[in-house]
Amino acid sequence: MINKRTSIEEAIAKIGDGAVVMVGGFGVPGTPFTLIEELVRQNPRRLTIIKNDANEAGMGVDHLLRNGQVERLVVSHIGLNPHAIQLKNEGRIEVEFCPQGILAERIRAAGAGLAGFLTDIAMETLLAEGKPRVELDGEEYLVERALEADFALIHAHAADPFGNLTYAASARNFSPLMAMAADTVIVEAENMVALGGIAPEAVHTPGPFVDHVVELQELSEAYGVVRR
Amino acid sequence: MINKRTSIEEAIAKIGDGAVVMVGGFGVPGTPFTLIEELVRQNPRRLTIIKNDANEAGMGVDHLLRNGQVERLVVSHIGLNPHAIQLKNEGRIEVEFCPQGILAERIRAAGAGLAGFLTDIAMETLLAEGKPRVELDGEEYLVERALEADFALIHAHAADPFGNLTYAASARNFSPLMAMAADTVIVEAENMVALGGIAPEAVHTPGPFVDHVVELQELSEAYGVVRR
Amino acid sequence: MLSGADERMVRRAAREVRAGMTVNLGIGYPTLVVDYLEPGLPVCMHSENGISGQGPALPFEQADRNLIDAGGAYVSTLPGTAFFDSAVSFALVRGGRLDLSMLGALQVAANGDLANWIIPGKYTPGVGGGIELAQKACRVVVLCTHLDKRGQSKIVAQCDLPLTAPACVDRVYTDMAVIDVTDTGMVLREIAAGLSVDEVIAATAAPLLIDENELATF
Amino acid sequence: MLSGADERMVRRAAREVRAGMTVNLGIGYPTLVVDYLEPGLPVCMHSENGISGQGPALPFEQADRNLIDAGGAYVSTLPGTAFFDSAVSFALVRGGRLDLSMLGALQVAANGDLANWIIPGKYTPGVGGGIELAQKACRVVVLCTHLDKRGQSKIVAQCDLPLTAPACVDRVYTDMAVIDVTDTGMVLREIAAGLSVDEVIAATAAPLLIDENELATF
Repeated sequence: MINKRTSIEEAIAKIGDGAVVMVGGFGVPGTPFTLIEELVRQNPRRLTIIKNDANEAGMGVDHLLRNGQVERLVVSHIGLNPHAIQLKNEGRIEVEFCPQGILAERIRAAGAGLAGFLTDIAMETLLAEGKPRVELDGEEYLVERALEADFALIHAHAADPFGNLTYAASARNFSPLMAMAADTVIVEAENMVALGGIAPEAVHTPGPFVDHVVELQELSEAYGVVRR
Repeated sequence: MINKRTSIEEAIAKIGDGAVVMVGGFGVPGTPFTLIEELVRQNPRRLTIIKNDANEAGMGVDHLLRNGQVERLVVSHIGLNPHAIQLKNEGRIEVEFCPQGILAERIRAAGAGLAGFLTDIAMETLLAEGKPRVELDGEEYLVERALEADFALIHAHAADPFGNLTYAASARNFSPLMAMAADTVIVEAENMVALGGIAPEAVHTPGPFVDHVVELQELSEAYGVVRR
Repeated sequence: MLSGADERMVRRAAREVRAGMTVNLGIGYPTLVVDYLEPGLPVCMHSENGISGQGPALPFEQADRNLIDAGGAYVSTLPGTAFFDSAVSFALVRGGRLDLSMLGALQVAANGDLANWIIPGKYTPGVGGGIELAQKACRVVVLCTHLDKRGQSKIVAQCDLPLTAPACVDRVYTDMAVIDVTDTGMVLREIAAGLSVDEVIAATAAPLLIDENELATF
Repeated sequence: MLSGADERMVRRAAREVRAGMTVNLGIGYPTLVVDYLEPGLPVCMHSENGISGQGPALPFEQADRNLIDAGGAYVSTLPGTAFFDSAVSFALVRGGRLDLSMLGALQVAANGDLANWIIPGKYTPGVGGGIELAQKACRVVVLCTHLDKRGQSKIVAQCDLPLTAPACVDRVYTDMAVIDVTDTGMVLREIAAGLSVDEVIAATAAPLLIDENELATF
């Protein structure tokens, strides 16, 4: 199995203007802060960011927002980031809200090579507006489209050089789904282990889904426990 | 977390005539031979069995076929069981074939509370006959329906009393999907461990999906390596 | 610190949780329910970011940076905890394995309609997992103050705020009352100690069915 | 034991597999390809029952009862093997992460249509994972004998057997020839040592484009 270790500069350099980028994480756990930092440094513009949330003001994807790199957010909520809410209200970014589980499922559908799925979730809400409906066996359903991306940025607890991954605790969240749904999957790994260092039964994301593995040299403060 | 340990007699007694029963396993690995044996003994009739395959002649679900308990099979293939092919050709059982990954995905869709999904798989084949089609963004797709069951019979490598499960090697296959998709999930476990005996990151099927855990007292020959 | 009335509401709502249930506690009052459960009650707490069997919250000093609940609080594991991804987490909810969902509310209507995620033009944070938790849990109960900050009833004949999910609420716990949503309308089951039925009726903008003989106090 | 011609076919087909690929080998001749790979070539073998990085087959005495490939052979792990469920396994296929699928065939048509799963009334075992492996792998190559048991060409102008997937085959390896499926039709690329072009043409029921100057032998 080939070695997918890549420098962070080289991996992130693949992301150009207008790219659609999935970013793992739910709050702090699972957010790939170091990859995001490099994305800010390399500064591609007009990005679409797909993530559960917009992190908190001054953290993670908020750096992309502050740097004016984001044109569109697809999220389940931005309630912890007043800055993102402000940008939305001022019309400076476009925000598409999805119910959280539907966001997860749309990402997974892309990863599974499906075009979409039928659900009754949110049918009688504002979020159903403009979505196609179909009837199946006498019931009406919304059609939710698969949501794919050019890139996924993923934080792993451990990775081997082939890209087999594990996630820690609640840092798993959207990452295994996004790692299936993007054309190019870039992983930052807290711990690099040798091939065979992850037991076959313990792998959370199998290597064939992963394109680039970047070893984290250190964890910045952003990864730490937040005092509230 | 409550204790879901149940005797095999009591667990299988819930399965009545006409039940729709999912059975884990791909070939021998993952097939719950002991639960099947008890299902033969208790002898409910007119069952629908959903499984990847029909095992081999004289093994696993073939005992249900021989005992005349099966009205309908939903499978991806029955190529290793000439007896099942014969029953089908004689019109004594009804067989619905699904592409293997579509079978997996239909089961998962039921487990995920979706009504169905859109795919182009098998669109131009015999297996598309009679399936609804919808157009989405200018492309035509098949609608594949979620496939749910009254019961799932699952073989686990290890289980704790709450029903957190792990699977061994390629014995995982359809089991985690079926464990999500049935109203009542009955597990046979090779190894019972205490609560906490499975690390939270290592759980393959979380306990909330499971209803009954039966401890296997011994492994019959059926579980062993087959000499070919 | 909870007021006495709020504390009684949360304590009363905690009796919803029974042995063997898988339960999701939403942000706000529902989160507090965990502190009022009978010790040792065998329940399984679900957090939609990917945890079943979630353990108690932890202070800063003991926190694991990778282990939060969906509200962002640092939490712990228990023997029997499992972690999974967000798709599995909501499969559990939509697939019918969540026995009880406790949610906050902006408005609850007489038919069980719930509005709790958006005030157009004012409060637009997105819905998170709220729609699925409201629409698909086997039982949905709401914990909220009976009146909003401007003294308007949150219990209404019809929601004028956009819905989270229609006809989803089974029961409402407020600081003033316990109200069931039934096929024939809202039924007042219990009132807070020290209140009169008339005071509850006056504070409620939905019709209430009342059988004074059955009415309990909490 | 493979005949000399079959062995050459399998050995030639093995050159399809290049460093870094994720590869699925179907039942029959494709399974044998693994024995002809360059030692140490960094490839990842996928088995649709839920394995990536599958290791070599094992004899009865060393077999793990829980570890088979999709063809039922007992196989082994390697450093870097991963196990997953059937939904993830086919997500990998349909999602575009399977670089190469090698399949057997009953018929391959000039436009790349593949028939390999059913002979109505005679052979009806079900399709297994064949449709997805044919329809969705990034590259699909077929390994089959050029003629069926009754001497009929498997390479046909149009399939008369029901299709597995339309226009999916990129290349065909037989005991007689290597044939590419192109937009303008089938192109004869290589012929087996000892055969004449006319013999291959005579054994083929589809039109073949041939540039004799480019034609290689294998």
